[in-house]
Amino acid sequence: MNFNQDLFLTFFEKMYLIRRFEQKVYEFAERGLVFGSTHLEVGEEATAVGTLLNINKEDYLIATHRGHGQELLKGTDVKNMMAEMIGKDAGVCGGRVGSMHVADASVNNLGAQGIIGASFPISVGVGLALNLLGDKEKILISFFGDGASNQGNFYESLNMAELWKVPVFFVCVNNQYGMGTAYCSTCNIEIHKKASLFNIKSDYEDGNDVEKVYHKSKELIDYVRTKRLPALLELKTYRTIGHSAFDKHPYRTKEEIEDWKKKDPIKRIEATLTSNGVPLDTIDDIKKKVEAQIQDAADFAIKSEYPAYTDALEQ
Amino acid sequence: MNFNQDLFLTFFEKMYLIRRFEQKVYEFAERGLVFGSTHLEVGEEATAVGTLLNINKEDYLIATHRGHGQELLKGTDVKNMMAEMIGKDAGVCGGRVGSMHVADASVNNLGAQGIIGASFPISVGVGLALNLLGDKEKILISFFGDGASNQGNFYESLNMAELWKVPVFFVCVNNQYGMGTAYCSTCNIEIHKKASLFNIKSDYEDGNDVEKVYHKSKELIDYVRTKRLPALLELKTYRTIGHSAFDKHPYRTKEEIEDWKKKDPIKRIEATLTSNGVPLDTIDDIKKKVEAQIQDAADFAIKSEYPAYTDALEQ
Amino acid sequence: MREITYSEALREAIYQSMKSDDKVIMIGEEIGQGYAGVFGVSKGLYDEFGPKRIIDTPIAENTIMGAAIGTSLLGFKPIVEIMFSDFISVCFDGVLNQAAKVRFMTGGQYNLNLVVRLPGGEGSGTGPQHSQSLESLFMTIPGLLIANPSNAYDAKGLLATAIDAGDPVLFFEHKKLYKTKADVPQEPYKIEFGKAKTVREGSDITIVALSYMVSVALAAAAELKDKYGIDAEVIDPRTLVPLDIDKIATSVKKTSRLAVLEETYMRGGIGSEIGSIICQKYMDALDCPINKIASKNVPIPMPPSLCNEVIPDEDRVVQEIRGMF
Amino acid sequence: MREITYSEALREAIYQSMKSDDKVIMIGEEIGQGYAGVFGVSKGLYDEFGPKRIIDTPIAENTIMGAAIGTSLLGFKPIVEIMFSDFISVCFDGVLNQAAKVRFMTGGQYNLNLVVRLPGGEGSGTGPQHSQSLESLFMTIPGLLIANPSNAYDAKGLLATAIDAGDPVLFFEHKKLYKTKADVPQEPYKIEFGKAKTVREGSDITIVALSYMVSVALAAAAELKDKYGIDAEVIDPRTLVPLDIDKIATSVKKTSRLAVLEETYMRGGIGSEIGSIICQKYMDALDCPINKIASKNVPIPMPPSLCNEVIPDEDRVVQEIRGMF
Ligand SMILES: Cc1ncc(C[n+]2csc(CCOP(=O)(O)OP(=O)(O)O)c2C)c(N)n1
Ligand SMILES: Cc1ncc(C[n+]2csc(CCOP(=O)(O)OP(=O)(O)O)c2C)c(N)n1
Ligand SMILES: [Mg+2]
Ligand SMILES: [Mg+2]
Repeated sequence: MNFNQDLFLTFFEKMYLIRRFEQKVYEFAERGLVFGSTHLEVGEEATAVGTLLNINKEDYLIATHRGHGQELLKGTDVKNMMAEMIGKDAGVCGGRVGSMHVADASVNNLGAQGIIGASFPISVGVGLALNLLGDKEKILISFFGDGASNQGNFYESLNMAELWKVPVFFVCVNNQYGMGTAYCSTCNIEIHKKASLFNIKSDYEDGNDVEKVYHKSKELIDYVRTKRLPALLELKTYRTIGHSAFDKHPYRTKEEIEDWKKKDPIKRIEATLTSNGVPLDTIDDIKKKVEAQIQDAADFAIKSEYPAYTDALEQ
Repeated sequence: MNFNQDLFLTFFEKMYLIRRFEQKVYEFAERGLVFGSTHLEVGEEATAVGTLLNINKEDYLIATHRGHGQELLKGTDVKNMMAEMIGKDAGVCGGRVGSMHVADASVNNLGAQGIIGASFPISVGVGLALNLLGDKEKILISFFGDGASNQGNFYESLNMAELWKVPVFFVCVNNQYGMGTAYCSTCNIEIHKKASLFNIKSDYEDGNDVEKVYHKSKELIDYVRTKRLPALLELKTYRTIGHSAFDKHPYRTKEEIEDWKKKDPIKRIEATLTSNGVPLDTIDDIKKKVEAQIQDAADFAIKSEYPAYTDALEQ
Repeated sequence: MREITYSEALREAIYQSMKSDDKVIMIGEEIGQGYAGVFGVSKGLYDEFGPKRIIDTPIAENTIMGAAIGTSLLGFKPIVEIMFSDFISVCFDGVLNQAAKVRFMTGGQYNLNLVVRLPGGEGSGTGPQHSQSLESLFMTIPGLLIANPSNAYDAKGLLATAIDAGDPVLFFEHKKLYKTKADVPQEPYKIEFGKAKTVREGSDITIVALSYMVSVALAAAAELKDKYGIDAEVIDPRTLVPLDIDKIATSVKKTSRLAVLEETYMRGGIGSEIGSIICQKYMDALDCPINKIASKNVPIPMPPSLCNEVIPDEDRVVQEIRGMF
Repeated sequence: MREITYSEALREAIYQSMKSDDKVIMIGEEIGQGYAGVFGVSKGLYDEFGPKRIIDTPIAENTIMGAAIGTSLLGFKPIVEIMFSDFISVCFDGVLNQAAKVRFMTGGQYNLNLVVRLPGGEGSGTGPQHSQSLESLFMTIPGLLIANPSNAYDAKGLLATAIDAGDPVLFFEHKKLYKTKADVPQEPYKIEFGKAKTVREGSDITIVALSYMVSVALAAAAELKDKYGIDAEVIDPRTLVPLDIDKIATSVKKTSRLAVLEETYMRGGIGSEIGSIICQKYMDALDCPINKIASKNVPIPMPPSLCNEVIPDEDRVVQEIRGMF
């Protein structure tokens, strides 16, 4: 295959952006600035980047509770994302809800649910709406985790997605764990096979190989977009950190974690870049650019005020 | 196959009992004695009889909202059943709840739910309890309708049934409609195939052929009982009457109904009996015996008092 | 003016809204091709508007609620029918954690037009899982509006308002009301939420009653007047959230006595809410303790012999209110 | 006596019940092998009792509730952990329509021993879907008991009682209490449901407070006494259902004033229930209107700047109560 340098540099930049964003959020969490819990996707960056680079601004997004990367890639401003993380006024949701629930109407991000499984029926509804509108272009990309696929709503919604023929691209970020529970201890069926039962086009891919994710999802997104039918892609990956910021993840072995760190999608893409002759300087420049972006966003977030209470919130 | 006259006479007697019971309930409904709605299983008698003749008294039952036959075959006294139908004190649940919710602890009937789909997780729980008790003999037979299989709980529970290896025999009375909605308009997958996805042993059978139902369910019940694993049997049948007593079922064609009336399981068994040389008198005697039973039960129910309110009900 | 039934009034509101606004759709079980609504509300609408706007679903309440939320996020105005209000429990998460919180959680970026029609109440013995009055359970959830029309006129006007209220509306209908008739104008009209109606003027006691209980209150009021000379004022809040506490207070100031009559369970009921507010803000106006008349804390039974004891009826209301004098 | 935490007290109650009764089991997400309970309550229990009694489930709340109901029907005494009380919405049907109604619907043939442990309340900014206090939503459902321990001692004794209460118990814990300590006897003991506790004696006003709000009430009471000479009596009902209204009434008769303090939403809250009963039955005892101090009708926000305005704190309580004199 031809090496498309621009594309690979974009892969790198976006994944690096997510990584640095997450690390900054972690740093904020350590400083006690993040209220509640935050779920970081360190190690999983290729899933958001590989899929969402194929998605248009007009398309809709439903992200997960571990969705910063998804939300950033959909186009939300890094500054407003960062401010939301620490509950500031300038946050994309006014700082009311924080890390778990980012919605951004300006980029058709419909919001993430903290209730595992709740996003499935809503996704079907969004797809239905696109059908009712007679839309022939827009689709919904709806992310979910391996753990979520055990909720009854998952299956019910797959049936409805097929029955109503909704243009929804379901993406399973299968990081193999739901909190401390290994997927294989909860279900004996691979997730993409669950979709096959309902005659939904489904496939799987190495979720740590951004190039493969990109091409496979491009294919499926084209299918959803043109055929106006649902599809599902399962991406096997791993979070190399804890479930939430302070989870020390004792439920996994050191070896397993180290093993997956070796498959780190960012390291991988960096290696691809250099082996294809991209100068280290180019890579460093990107890093610096991202770094500056993150630092700006962090400064912006810190400077922003906490939201003030108004009676208008009462309902 | 050898003609086992006793068995066939039992088939006949039990199916006839259900039929006459349902007709009496219908009559009571017309007389305004049945409060709320009642769901009769005229035309579906072979499903309850063929399965439950293989079930022991110590086994557990979870019936459906259309469950009179299931409940009678589990062993509940016809008199107390009938009294419950019209909300009398002597009813098996004290006349409090009527047709839809018959429970009878004396025969391990755990009660029927009026919420479609609610019985699935409870069934898994009952199976789990049998496992925890280390029981190697008892099983649960859990009935459900085609319509119920679209609830998310169905799939979720199938996964759990397999994961926890529960001794539950799921029986789908597929009468092809949920109220006015044809199953085929709600889902493109056959119900027994849904169970296969989860690696649950599953099969289907002509639900209007009591002999076939009997043998197929015997096989599956033996499997559940000895292997301590779940199984699912889908029985295709038809209610030749409305969904509830006063439903005129306009959503089905006359032809379709007439067609299925020809496949009436009771007519069929009567034909088998006579063609195997069973004298009409024998059949008539059974009819008379059942008739007397129903009449006794009806008289008993009518004579019984309506329940009186006591503060003890308040919780 | 024409007399039409509560069902017809609801249908007319839906019909007229659908005619004038193509974003209005209906979603539910048996609303289109099958039963056209178990209580007949959507009769004829499928023929008129077709499967794209009268959307039948499988037996899958989570799908219904999800379809409603999803379409609403994209600008539709779905009217959901939950066949019996008791089944809302199946998709309760959609109500509590999604629909009710969309406006707040998105910082106001999104908000939902979404009506959930909930046929409730004891009808004719449908028993504990098909007869509940669950208003009180939802009243405590911020972000939800609650309407409880007691007659055909209000049914039409409140539903028209609910359809584009801008926040989710739980629209409680009552089985015993569907066939009741009232004068209902043909032309579309809206009834503002949060405006109670004085359905009977009186000077001796204020009875606040909701939904079907309004008619029970009126019957009791007539008897109280005829037999005992007690002149009751009957107030129908029409919407539980927002609640027109001012109108209730004004009446109580006049009558000095308050009874709240409802079919919901006594504990944590509407009487507790209204009673406590009146006691908190207008205690001086009261000549005697408020009286909560509600269903006893028992699952709704099937047979009338029990229902009649559990659910307030005219006799109980008369007796309770006489006890306040 | 030993001081142990609320978490430890809960664990001890579970441990001791499991030791003495092999029908007691636990069911939930992350309670055994993974996290041993997100709030650590089941720590060590998996090692002690193994997978047959500490039963981990997938993320599938309906399964959890079904497993609980099913095993209970067969004589087990399941203790369910719903990771955050907010998630009970996912299996709400199991609570409302099955568990709560089993005893009634089967004519008393079956009844359930079933505890649903519900970590609730605002903790440290977990936001609208992980911070609710939902007691008021359940209080209105007949057939459910509700316990709300405010300290480690009550936590142990109430949980022991809940485990074989004979009816489903919703056991509301509070995130901010898990690490609080109290003197707790080692030996097993039970606290009877429906017995309120006077946690501070006083003569000027009765404050009824639940769960975490008991400590807020006590802090406010201290300040009221010190700074303003107002001597508050603080009563902790300990169980919301059954409710010890007599004890509250006795106190109100003494103090002539009542405030109810809770974290649940104001509308339809516990203050409405208690306030309305007191007004209904003991109005003459009141010198001034009752005061409901509760969370505002807003989804629970994430940042403290908003939470502090939504949820009552010591300052608000002091101010509100001063306003009653
Ligand atoms: C209904 C519900 N149950 C449980 C939880 C608690 N919870 C939060 S994240 C999570 C794990 C989800 O696993 P998965 O879907 O694989 O996503 P991941 O966290 O691995 O990205 C759980 C159980 C929840 N938020 N909602
Ligand atoms: C949760 C829920 N949704 C809807 C209903 C209304 N309802 C009662 S019976 C029924 C049809 C059930 O169909 P099926 O499972 O095929 O059983 P059948 O009636 O055909 O025996 C429906 C929709 C209900 N009782 N519960
Ligand atoms: Mg996962
Ligand atoms: Mg059916």
